[in-house]
Amino acid sequence: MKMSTMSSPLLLSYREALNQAMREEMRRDGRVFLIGEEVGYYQGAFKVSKGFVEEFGPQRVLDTPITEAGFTGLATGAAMAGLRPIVELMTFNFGILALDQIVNNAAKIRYMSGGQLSVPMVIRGPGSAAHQLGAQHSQSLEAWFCHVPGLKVIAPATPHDAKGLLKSAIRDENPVIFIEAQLLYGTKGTVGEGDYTIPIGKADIKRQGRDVTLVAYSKMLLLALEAGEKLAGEGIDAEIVDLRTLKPLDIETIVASVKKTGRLVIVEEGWHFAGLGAQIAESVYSQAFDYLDAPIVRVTGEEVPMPYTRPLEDAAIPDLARVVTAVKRLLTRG
Amino acid sequence: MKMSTMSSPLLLSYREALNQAMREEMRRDGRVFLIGEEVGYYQGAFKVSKGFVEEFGPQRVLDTPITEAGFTGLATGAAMAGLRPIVELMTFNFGILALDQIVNNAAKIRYMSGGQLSVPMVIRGPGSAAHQLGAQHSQSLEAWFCHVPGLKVIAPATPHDAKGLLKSAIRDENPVIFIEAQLLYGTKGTVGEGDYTIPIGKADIKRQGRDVTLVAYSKMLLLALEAGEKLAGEGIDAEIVDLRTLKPLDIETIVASVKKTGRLVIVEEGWHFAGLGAQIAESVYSQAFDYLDAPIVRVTGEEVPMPYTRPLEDAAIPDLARVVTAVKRLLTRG
Amino acid sequence: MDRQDLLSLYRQMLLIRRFEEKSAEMYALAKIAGFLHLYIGQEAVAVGAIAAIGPDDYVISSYRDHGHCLARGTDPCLVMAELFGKATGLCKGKGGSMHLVDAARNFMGGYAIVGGHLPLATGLAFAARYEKRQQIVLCFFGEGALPSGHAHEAFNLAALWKLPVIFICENNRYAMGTPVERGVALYANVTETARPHGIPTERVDGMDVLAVRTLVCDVVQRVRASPGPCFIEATTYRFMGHSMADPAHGHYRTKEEVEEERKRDPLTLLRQTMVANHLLTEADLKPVEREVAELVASAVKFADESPFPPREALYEDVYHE
Amino acid sequence: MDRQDLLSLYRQMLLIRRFEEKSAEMYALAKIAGFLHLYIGQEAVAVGAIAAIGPDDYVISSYRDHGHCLARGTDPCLVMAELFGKATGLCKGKGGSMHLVDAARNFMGGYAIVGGHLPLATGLAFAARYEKRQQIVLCFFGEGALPSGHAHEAFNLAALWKLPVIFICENNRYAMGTPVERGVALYANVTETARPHGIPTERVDGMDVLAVRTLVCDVVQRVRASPGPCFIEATTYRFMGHSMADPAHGHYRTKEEVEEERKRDPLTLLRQTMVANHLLTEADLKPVEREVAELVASAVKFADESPFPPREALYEDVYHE
Ligand SMILES: Cc1ncc(C[n+]2csc(CCOP(=O)(O)OP(=O)(O)O)c2C)c(N)n1
Ligand SMILES: Cc1ncc(C[n+]2csc(CCOP(=O)(O)OP(=O)(O)O)c2C)c(N)n1
Ligand SMILES: [Mg+2]
Ligand SMILES: [Mg+2]
Repeated sequence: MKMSTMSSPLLLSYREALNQAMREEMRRDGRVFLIGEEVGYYQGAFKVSKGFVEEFGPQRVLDTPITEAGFTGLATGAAMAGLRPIVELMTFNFGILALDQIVNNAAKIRYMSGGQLSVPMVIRGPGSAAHQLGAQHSQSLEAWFCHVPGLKVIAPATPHDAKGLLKSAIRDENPVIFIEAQLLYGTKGTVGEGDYTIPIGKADIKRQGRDVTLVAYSKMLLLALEAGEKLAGEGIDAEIVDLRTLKPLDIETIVASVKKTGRLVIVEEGWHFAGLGAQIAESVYSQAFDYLDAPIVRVTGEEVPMPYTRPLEDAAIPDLARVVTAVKRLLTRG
Repeated sequence: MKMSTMSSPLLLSYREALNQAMREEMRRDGRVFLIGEEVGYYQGAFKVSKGFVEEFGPQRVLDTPITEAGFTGLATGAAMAGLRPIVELMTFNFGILALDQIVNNAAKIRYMSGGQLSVPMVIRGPGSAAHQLGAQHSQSLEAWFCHVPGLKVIAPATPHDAKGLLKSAIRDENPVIFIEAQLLYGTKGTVGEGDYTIPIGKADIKRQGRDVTLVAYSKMLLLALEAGEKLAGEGIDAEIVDLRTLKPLDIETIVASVKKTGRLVIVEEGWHFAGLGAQIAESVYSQAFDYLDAPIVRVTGEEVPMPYTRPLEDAAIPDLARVVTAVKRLLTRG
Repeated sequence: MDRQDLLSLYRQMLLIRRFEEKSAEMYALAKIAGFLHLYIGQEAVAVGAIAAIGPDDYVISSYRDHGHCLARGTDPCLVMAELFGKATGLCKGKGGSMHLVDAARNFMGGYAIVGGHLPLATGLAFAARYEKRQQIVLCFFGEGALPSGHAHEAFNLAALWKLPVIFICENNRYAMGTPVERGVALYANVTETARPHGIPTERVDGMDVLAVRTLVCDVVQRVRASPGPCFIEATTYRFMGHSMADPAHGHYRTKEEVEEERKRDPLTLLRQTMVANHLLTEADLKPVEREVAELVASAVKFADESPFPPREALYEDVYHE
Repeated sequence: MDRQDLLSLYRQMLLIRRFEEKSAEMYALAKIAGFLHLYIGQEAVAVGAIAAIGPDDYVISSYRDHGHCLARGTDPCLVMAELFGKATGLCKGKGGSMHLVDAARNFMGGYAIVGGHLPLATGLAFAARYEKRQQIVLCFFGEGALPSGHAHEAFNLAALWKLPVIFICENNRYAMGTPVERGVALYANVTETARPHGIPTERVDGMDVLAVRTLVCDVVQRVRASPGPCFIEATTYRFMGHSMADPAHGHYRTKEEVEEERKRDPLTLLRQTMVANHLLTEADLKPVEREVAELVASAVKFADESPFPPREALYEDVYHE
């Protein structure tokens, strides 16, 4: 895994990786189409679908009115009838408006129909906070989606994983929630060549270590990696597990790491109470209770609607200092 | 706490207790009004508002069209302007349609306005499964609401608690999610006389015990109590904590109990993954790690959309046998 | 008018009627549970409309879906077994009354969130057009869904993208206990609800199966010729309570009103038409009655004798592996 | 026509214009961040409409809310401080550009979920009626919100319950990069969107502040006399990009189009009217320009010199204790 802001033929931005994944899949399978606000002529609110309407035409790249329930439901119906929609939510904040379609229709139709129908669909877009977008536009709602049987949830952190997982998601026969991040779109990394996929449900150890395990995903993985470097400088050897898929959770990989290190810190941007980290912690406790040298520590977003002003926003989101301090405090306790 | 199906002047059903609470508060404060589908002339889909339109008139008891987002938003606006709405959701399944209004408006307006506006509002109705209502009508979504700062979440199990907590909720200056259960409406219990309230945020020990702590809420509390009796017959002395309020969680009471018993079983009807029990467990682990003799056990709903057919539905929801077995297994481990 | 043709419409309506009467009995015997919303009184809408489409077309409905499913030709045995929650049911007992699905017949399901299936209907239509198939979609729902956001978002998308979907609003004048005039602002003409989105609208007597079929045939032709949605209001009435949990009249309407409406029973109306046109005598209907009764009896027998699903079935069908 | 009166309207529009031009500068200097949606070009709508109501009436808006807030009379210093994220800001720096609230002036907020505040508007109107207060509600939103479910659910409730809310649709022809004809099925006459709910509709040239005020005055009178909603389409145009993140023209419209529309700048139009009616010369406007410039400069100074909120403020205002 490499991160860089340099431009080179081997490096792609997260945005470009997503663009490639969708483009390759749309070339490969005529049933795949992209639908959402501004995905066509505007090239996507965050330019993820740059060039798509030009290549695939407006029949396969559909700009919608501002009706998230309507077009997510439309895509669900289209999937039931054999197509393979990719729904772009301009941000996952607006996914709340489509939640009934996602949870009551997309996630349940297969079960309710006794397996007759299925919904091969990807719902993707940025989650989490960017900078100073305010309370209604800065939410990390993955815990909600993770709670729902019938859905899979993915939140990759690197361009390589983003491409490989998006391709897997598009080929999956189930509704997949694919959470990106505004602040990741511009980050760069080496991306595997050509047509590769990454299996859904497999975490990835992004850094090997012996002293403590850090679990993170999406944007917070970059923070964890930074913390890993910093800690290394102070003689602390952290192992960093990038979840990549949140549901189904790769608990085996986490537990194996914790059995090795005896200590776990979970970094997540969302609100603490009933956040995804609670589940990760509970699963680890129940499967590796006797291996833990100390209670698991969660570094999470603060439990407030996101404030607009930068100093408070910064205070509301996990940062390097908090992660590093949490790790050190944990190590001195055990 | 007494449960009985006998009729006596001292006993009220859960339904009657709710009815009394709302009635007394509406008499007490002219700003309180009730709004929802069929709450007026139909007397409520589950007859909770029996007699209301007759006593308070259609200006204060409003039957709405089937537009949950619309009328929940209307109530939120009315609360911002000084009224104190009670929104009845016919069931919390339909709350998904109002979720944007609840989460983005009701829960955030106070914060976003820097404290200028507030939303004194109760959103109430039945959550969880009844019998064979199928996947779209049988969901326990409290974990979602509990995740959101700005909301309080209550889920009482007994008529006495239902009345006292509903009154507190109506008098609270914040948006309160108040989760009832179809299968509780007919259950009876002794209800305190006259105008009493029960504080939000305080759990209640419904059974004292030494060997193991059971935490439950709403419908599952009755199951836990049943299990407590059964276990007592086998010489196991369970302490049963009824959460009553889910957010803010009374972690002190739970932790105090666990410190005494050393063992915890959490019973919840919702889906396991990212359910509320995960948070409860994580909080207990982090605050009472050294007191736990064994990992916490969660007895939860199975991770499937709710099947219609009774044998599968029964299998999907925690029952007495599962709770008792879980406790016994936990006790033999430690 | 063709005798066989009319008899076949009659037979379908009768099948729905008898099937549901039997379901109500089975509900009383606790063989069926949960919510059971009967379609009795509204049979002419499903039968007339579905008679106007081909086997490739899609049908989608609300929770009041037995009529549409049976009119689509689904084996009553499988429907009854589903209501009984049996492993042999249409959806292996997992869906139940509100969620019948018969994918083989393009019956794409019943849905229990009011208004929630209208966006799905636009998606079926979208898929048909995307794949350049000639299919159209019939989407049934009650007038209670008209004010819902889902409905309007679906109407706008269908109109904007000229999707071949026919929205059939079964206006039975009540949404549970709420009369249409207390739920829909422009209740006197609910077709107006679709007008703002530029959708052509039609209105038909939903008690008259022939009128329904004729109108829907016309509309289907139009939609096939020049794709785009249409909105049809079928005025009708439910003779029973909202669901089995609800008394037949309730306090929201009078016994007299129900009795008055029962005079326009769609089965009676069709029978009168046939007799008036000398196509048959009341006696000729005996064999139909008998055949339908047998069919329903065999459905009950099949359902009753079928096994419940095994516990392992609980975890099947959550994901497509 | 009264000179002072017109000058006051002009002054308000100019204040919004200069305030926002300055905001754009401050955004470039990174004093302001996040999304910043400018109202430039649309000033006549807020100013004309809000001039037609009293201090007790309610105003509510979308994320493009600076104009409505300033037209309501909120101190520009507090608004600028909010944009800067300062503790002295209108909402203590917690709301930001999209969430201005001035409860003392019954300015009930800007909201960032498209369509999401329309139900709130019905609630404000409901409360007014419930308390038998004479207040009415002005609810501003863009034409992009028209197809949304929220809007239709709100329209139906307002019409059904005859709530005193005036929905003012600012049709600036684009929702981000989507021209109205690709978002709203009946784009040629978007007032139709409210018609189906039985809401009376009006249309006005949203570049003409006098026309807006006259119409809204009429409508307000009507609504006070006989409560019930009204829907007004104000045709207008935004001269800048959708937000500061968006270039002024974008690919979705041409530079020529923008220039053409700029000829109908609401400030120019009012100035021309005043000059044509010999109420003043261009020179008379100098003092107004100066006064407004000073006001805006002092707002920037105030904002700049104010402190950021302390860390403890993070946990305040989550709950009302
Ligand atoms: C979103 C939502 N809200 C509430 C309900 C509860 N509910 C079920 S049916 C119904 C009435 C629907 O009436 P209508 O659409 O006219 O259909 P009908 O029952 O008359 O066929 C209501 C309120 C629901 N299923 N979904
Ligand atoms: C529900 C929702 N979906 C998408 C967005 C992203 N978004 C913000 S503004 C906007 C366009 C709105 O256009 P319009 O309503 O015409 O208002 P204008 O910006 O022209 O004033 C969009 C799509 C949002 N804020 N809310
Ligand atoms: Mg109806
Ligand atoms: Mg616009």
